[in-house]
Amino acid sequence: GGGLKGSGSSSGDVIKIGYVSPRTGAYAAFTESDEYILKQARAAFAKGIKYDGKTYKVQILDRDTGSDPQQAATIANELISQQGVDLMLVTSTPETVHPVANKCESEGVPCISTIEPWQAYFFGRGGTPQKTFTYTYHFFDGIEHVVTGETDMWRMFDTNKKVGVLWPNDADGGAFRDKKTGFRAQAGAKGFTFVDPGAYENGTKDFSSIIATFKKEGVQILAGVPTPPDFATFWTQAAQQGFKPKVVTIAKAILFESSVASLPNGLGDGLCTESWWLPQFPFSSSLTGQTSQQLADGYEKSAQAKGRRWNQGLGPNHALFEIAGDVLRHANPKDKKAVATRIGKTSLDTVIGRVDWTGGGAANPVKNVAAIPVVTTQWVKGSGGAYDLKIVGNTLIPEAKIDGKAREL
Amino acid sequence: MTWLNAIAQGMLLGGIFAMAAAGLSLVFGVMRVANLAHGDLMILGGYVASVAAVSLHIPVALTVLVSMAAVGGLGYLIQRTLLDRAMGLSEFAPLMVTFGISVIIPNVLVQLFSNDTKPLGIGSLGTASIRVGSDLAIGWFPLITVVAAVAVLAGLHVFLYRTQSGRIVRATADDRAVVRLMGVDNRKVYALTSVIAFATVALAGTLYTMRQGGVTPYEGQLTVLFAFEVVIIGGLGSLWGTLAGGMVLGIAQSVGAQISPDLPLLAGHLVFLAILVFRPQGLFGRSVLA
Amino acid sequence: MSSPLLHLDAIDAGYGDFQALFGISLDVAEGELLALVGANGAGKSTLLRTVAGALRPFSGTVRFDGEDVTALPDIHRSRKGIGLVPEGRRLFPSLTVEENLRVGAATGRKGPWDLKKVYEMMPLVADRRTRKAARLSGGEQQAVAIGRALMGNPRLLLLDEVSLGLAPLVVEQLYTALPGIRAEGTTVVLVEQDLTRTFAVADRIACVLEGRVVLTAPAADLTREQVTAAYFGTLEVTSP
Amino acid sequence: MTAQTTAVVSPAAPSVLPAVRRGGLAAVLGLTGTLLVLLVMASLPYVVDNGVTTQLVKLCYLIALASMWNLLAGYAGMVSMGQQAFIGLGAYTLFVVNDHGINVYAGTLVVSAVVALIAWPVSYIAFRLRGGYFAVGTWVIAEVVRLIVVRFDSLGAASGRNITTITAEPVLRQAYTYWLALAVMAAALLGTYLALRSRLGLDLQAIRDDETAAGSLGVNVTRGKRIIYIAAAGGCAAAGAVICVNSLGVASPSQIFGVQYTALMIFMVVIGGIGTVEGPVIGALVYFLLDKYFAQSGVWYLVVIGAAAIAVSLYLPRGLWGTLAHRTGFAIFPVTHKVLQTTRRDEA
Amino acid sequence: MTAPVLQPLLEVENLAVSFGALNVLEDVELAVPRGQAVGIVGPNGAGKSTLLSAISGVEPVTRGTVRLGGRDVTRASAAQRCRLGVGRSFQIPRPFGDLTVFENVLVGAQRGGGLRGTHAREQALTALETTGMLPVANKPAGGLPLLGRKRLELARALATAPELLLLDEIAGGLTESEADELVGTVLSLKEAGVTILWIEHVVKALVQVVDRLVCLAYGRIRVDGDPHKVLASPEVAEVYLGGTTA
Ligand SMILES: Nc1ncnc2c1ncn2[C@@H]1O[C@H](COP(=O)(O)OP(=O)(O)OP(=O)(O)O)[C@@H](O)[C@H]1O
Ligand SMILES: Nc1ncnc2c1ncn2[C@@H]1O[C@H](COP(=O)(O)OP(=O)(O)OP(=O)(O)O)[C@@H](O)[C@H]1O
Ligand SMILES: [Mg+2]
Ligand SMILES: [Mg+2]
Repeated sequence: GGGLKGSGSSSGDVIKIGYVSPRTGAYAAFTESDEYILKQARAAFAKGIKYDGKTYKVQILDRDTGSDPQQAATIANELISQQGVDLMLVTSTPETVHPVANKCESEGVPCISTIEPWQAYFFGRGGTPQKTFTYTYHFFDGIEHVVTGETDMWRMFDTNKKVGVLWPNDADGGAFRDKKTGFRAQAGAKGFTFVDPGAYENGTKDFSSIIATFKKEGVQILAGVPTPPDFATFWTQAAQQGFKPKVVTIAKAILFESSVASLPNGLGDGLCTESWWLPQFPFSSSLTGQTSQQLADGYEKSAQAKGRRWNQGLGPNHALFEIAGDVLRHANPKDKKAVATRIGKTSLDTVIGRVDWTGGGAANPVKNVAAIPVVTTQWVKGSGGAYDLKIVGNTLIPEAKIDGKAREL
Repeated sequence: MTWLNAIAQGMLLGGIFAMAAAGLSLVFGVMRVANLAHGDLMILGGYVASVAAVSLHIPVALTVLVSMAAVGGLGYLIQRTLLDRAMGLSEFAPLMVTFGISVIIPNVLVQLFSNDTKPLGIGSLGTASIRVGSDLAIGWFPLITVVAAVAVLAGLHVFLYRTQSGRIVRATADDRAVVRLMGVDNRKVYALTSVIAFATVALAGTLYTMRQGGVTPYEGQLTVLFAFEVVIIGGLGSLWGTLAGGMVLGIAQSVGAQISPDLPLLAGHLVFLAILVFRPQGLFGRSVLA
Repeated sequence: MSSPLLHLDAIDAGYGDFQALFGISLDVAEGELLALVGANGAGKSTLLRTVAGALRPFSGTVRFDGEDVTALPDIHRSRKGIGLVPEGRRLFPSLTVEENLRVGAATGRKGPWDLKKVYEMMPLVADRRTRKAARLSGGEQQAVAIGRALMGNPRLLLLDEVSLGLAPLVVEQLYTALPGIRAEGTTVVLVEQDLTRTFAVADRIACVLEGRVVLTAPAADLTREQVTAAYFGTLEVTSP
Repeated sequence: MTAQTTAVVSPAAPSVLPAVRRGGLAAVLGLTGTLLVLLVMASLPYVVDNGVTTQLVKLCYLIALASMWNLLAGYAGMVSMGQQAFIGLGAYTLFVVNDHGINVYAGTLVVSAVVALIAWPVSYIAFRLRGGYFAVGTWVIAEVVRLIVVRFDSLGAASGRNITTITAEPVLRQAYTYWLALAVMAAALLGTYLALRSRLGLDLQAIRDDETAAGSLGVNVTRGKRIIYIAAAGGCAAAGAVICVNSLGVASPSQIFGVQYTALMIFMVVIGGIGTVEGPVIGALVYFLLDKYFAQSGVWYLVVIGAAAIAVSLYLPRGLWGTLAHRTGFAIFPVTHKVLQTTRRDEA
Repeated sequence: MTAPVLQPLLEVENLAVSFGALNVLEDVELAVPRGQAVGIVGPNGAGKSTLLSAISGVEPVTRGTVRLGGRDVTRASAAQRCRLGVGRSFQIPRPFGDLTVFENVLVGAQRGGGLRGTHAREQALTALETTGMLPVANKPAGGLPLLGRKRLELARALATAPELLLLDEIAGGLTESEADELVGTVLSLKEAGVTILWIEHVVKALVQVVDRLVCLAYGRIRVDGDPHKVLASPEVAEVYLGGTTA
């Protein structure tokens, strides 16, 4: 197209960073601490970023998707075409990350994302080991970590090694079920047998047939990635119908304390999950220098927390800005290609540990992904009725100290 | 035995659906307002109960009443200030008003209580059950819900079809101008009906919340389609139909699940469509009026 | 002389910008039967609606039993005893015949009329008591509408196009029953196009022409020719 | 029957009949103006930078969606709660078409036709139902369609899918996407207008007001409804395809098949004015601007949207455009007939 | 056009219509020759309107056949029958409330009348002229008072240029002179060759037009023949007129 007009670009000495997250709507729990994180990041970049002797002002443009993928796409359009952002950061759930990352890839805007299992991110967007992405990079845990964390947990107990799984028909369930890259393919090798009743729909209100199957098969271990309301329904019905596994390791549904605390009759006590970030982690921020504990405390004490406790989103979302700062200091911020290339060359110690896109191997399974390990944790009901998350398994992050003893349900 | 269990669980589920649909049956079936905020009002009922229990330390059993009173009162206000006017304008105005309410409620709840689950614990009742043999377990709480649904629907039926006030409610729904010529204040009638309907919705929401142990702001959308399906399967305006509709949907889903875990929703929807293809006015529907 | 049961003074009324009634003044004495006649669109129904309170006049006063009820909404007027059989029946379609009648009793007024008496007077209605109003034939609906108004035990009964759609036999029954209704003390204002009938039952006749009362006189003092002339405005306005 | 019984003319009837106008000059001006606006919009990619046009893509598909729902509910009386079925199918059919080597822009046309074809048998189920039954029935149909679509692994099951084969360089691609959206909008708008000015338009409004009476006047009720249902399905599918192209895929099937699309359509149509051609455009514009300027205000924005929905429907029940049109009798797309009363008309 | 045609325009044979257990019409036999005007009387709820609905295709029949010009239309839809030349009015008017009076009538001219463009408009305007509705042509039909709606029913039916015109109680509520005017209109239609089937309780108006009168009671045709003879028959007096002649 001869006379077509391209993007309006931002002025030469201001770096614009886009930050897209679902701050309202169904996924807002992941981004509860955004206000705090943004405040810290703006403070940290207040003096600008220096590259090649030139100091650039930094402007962070934060946008809320309302948990709506179309809105995410629209916002990405706006940030790229109208604001001319130099770097995009995006977080939490495929519904937010994919539209934005896809836009960035096709427009040639560097993009870093997190909080979505990396397999869903990479394979879900059509990536293959041959066909990788040029502009879009991701850091987060993957199924292999969940497998290691959970199987470690299971092995701590004496069971028949029969695992019943709740993998719904959604993006996460699909990634876990995948024959080649999924959970079963990886964990099967470790001597566990799986009872997969099938891909139920989110919003199922009656799990009795699944429960009956688990009971019939003598399942002693329960695992899966259900949504919080589905797990509440399942777990209540399981109790009513007398299904009592010895170990339960559930991803996603019991990420947040409130979903655990609200399970009926104290049923949340002793449930296990994997955690990608905890205040107990022995890492600290390259941006603010805070330790994990300080970050969590700082948040809880801040006005932005409005009295809420820390949550797991705090770590990775904070780390996005750490990486952004690091990347922009090491590549011409106004050269998108260079910035993207630089992301691929980044290996940085952050508040969630080392994020590494360089080495290959377990930490860098495919070009665009930095895999982040997890610890195995267990929800323990404290005396006051509050639930605490205790680290009970640390195979993948040995630096994180075990502070609880895994116990059977 | 597994099939028997599937049907028993289906009936328990059906009771929950019928309970969730009871208030809608009155608002949608009788007052003919397609209440898009139904699910969100249920959730609101759950929040009120939760706040009553957690912050005001009201015994959990009594929170049901608190929630019914509060949401019923809200129903009165909404009816008098918004719906009365809307119902006189066009068929779309009430739809839009309830749509507006359905957007406002969850977002105000988020603002007040964040996205965290708001708990409402009922202790061991939540997990207690009656065991019949090894394969059949009837949860106490679902059973209570079924009984509540039957009681509420029976009560509504008696009210609507056996009392003068009920007749007046239905007459008002037919022609709000003409009842006035009979000395009936249509706005008072609607206000009364709304109080009853909203209180019923609150009851359903509280029971739903108790069953789940807690509630989150955006959950309302999850149940609302089921509630509409139940009312429609049963036939608009028929309370017994609503009960039957709940059972049909519940059993269809649990039998579907028995066949394959990925089937319940599809099975429920297909049974719904099949019934309507053969009986477009629903099971107990008084056929569609001009 | 006691004040009239219904007293209209200089009523202007209409719909939105459209004025249908111009300065209507009219009295109806207790126990009287007044017939309103007039061409299509003359404003008869509008007048009845204004009396019943379903339409608020632009100006003028409505007095009922000596009391100014102009500002009183229809709900309260019906409780005070103004009953209207609206044009076009307006039954409650989803209710059965009997339920329609019972709702008619919602005025809470005591009096001679109850289900039994309505059924007695109108066998047509009695035979269809369990049927949905939506399913009734046109004439059946009209009969039920009359019965429903009676159930409210009105002091003043306003009958708009009362015999519309009724078979002659039923009209006959109705007119036979009218004296009985009046004997119970009910005052009646009636819109009826059949002049023979009108002359037979009315105490007084009022002709409406283009929103104005152009002629009121005792039925006995009028001829058919005078009335028809009044329809077309070819008659001098005579004040009673 | 034979044509000669057109002799219903009463013998006394005067031979000069009044004229009937349908917009007249206004219609010509309106249409010309619209075409000009469309032309200007079409040339935008040469004039302004693509930041502007990419934003307008959303406006275009919103207008198309709102017009379709208005056609269904406002003109044909079919209050569908299930148009998301066709939006979603539009997006997903685009994958299939794209997999068969047709590029996404030309593919949209194919998608629209294919989905219209799917809507045809579906209409037989939907048309068994009336009123509230129809509304809920169509909603359930949309859910069924979603549940079936997510059973196909090749379509990404429940994880959604990406369009993998858009290769053009960004500027060109964005211009194409914009033109596609513009074309879909123009087709929806002008299609609606032309349909309403045809005999079908009057049929639909008659059907909406009273099916039985319409039938008795010779209107083929089911045919009229079916044409519109199918056309609206095709229109929504095209909009769905645009949505898919714009976000380079579907990130979540439950979102693209979500009932909130219908809620959004109702919102735009009622705000703008149901039963007018212009109303949905205004409604879409209002929503677009609200969204553009206030969406970042957190949950309060949504609370305001809800409150706006309530306030407009209570205090401007005809909607923004409807109120204006009613007060002034003004229309850009006039579809109503006006009999020009001549002075000689009071002899009877 | 009233050349002697042996085939009656309308033939109803062995017709039955029931709603559930309620048999509204049974064994109805009726043949109406071209150009004839037939009146129908009968008590309320006799099934008169139902008969019109069965003929016009609005109500499905339980049993029996309806033939139009020799052609079996029992299975045909109301719209098809309308296009074949059946025009009807509804006893309880069913206007298209949001359309103007003119547009209401235009629907009939375009579809039932099968006309387009100016032809359709002219036919619609003529129908309005005939029924005296032209002055309110631009009013929304929903705002018409009752009798206006009834006239609109007639105007719409006329606009379809019917060969067989089914009228359901169009004279009720008219003053005598208005009724006379209406009778004049219907007579002129009859003269123009339109076959008419007219239900009317205002017998006085009816007998001025019809060649033949049918009395329907309890779902069956009781008396059929010369209007005055029918009205004089004791059975009609008993079930319908009740002693008085209206
Ligand atoms: N709802 C309405 N909106 C606007 N105008 C109306 C309405 N109802 C009646 N009118 C107008 O008011 C005038 C008087 O109507 P009204 O119904 O009172 O006459 P009427 O004497 O009862 O006539 P009819 O014999 O036709 O019943 C008529 O011109 C009519 O068009
Ligand atoms: N859809 C229906 N369902 C049940 N009963 C019906 C239905 N339609 C009509 N009926 C009944 O059938 C009978 C005949 O009705 P119809 O309307 O044909 O009477 P009609 O002879 O036209 O009476 P009218 O002179 O009062 O208009 C009535 O008793 C009516 O209640
Ligand atoms: Mg009148
Ligand atoms: Mg009839």
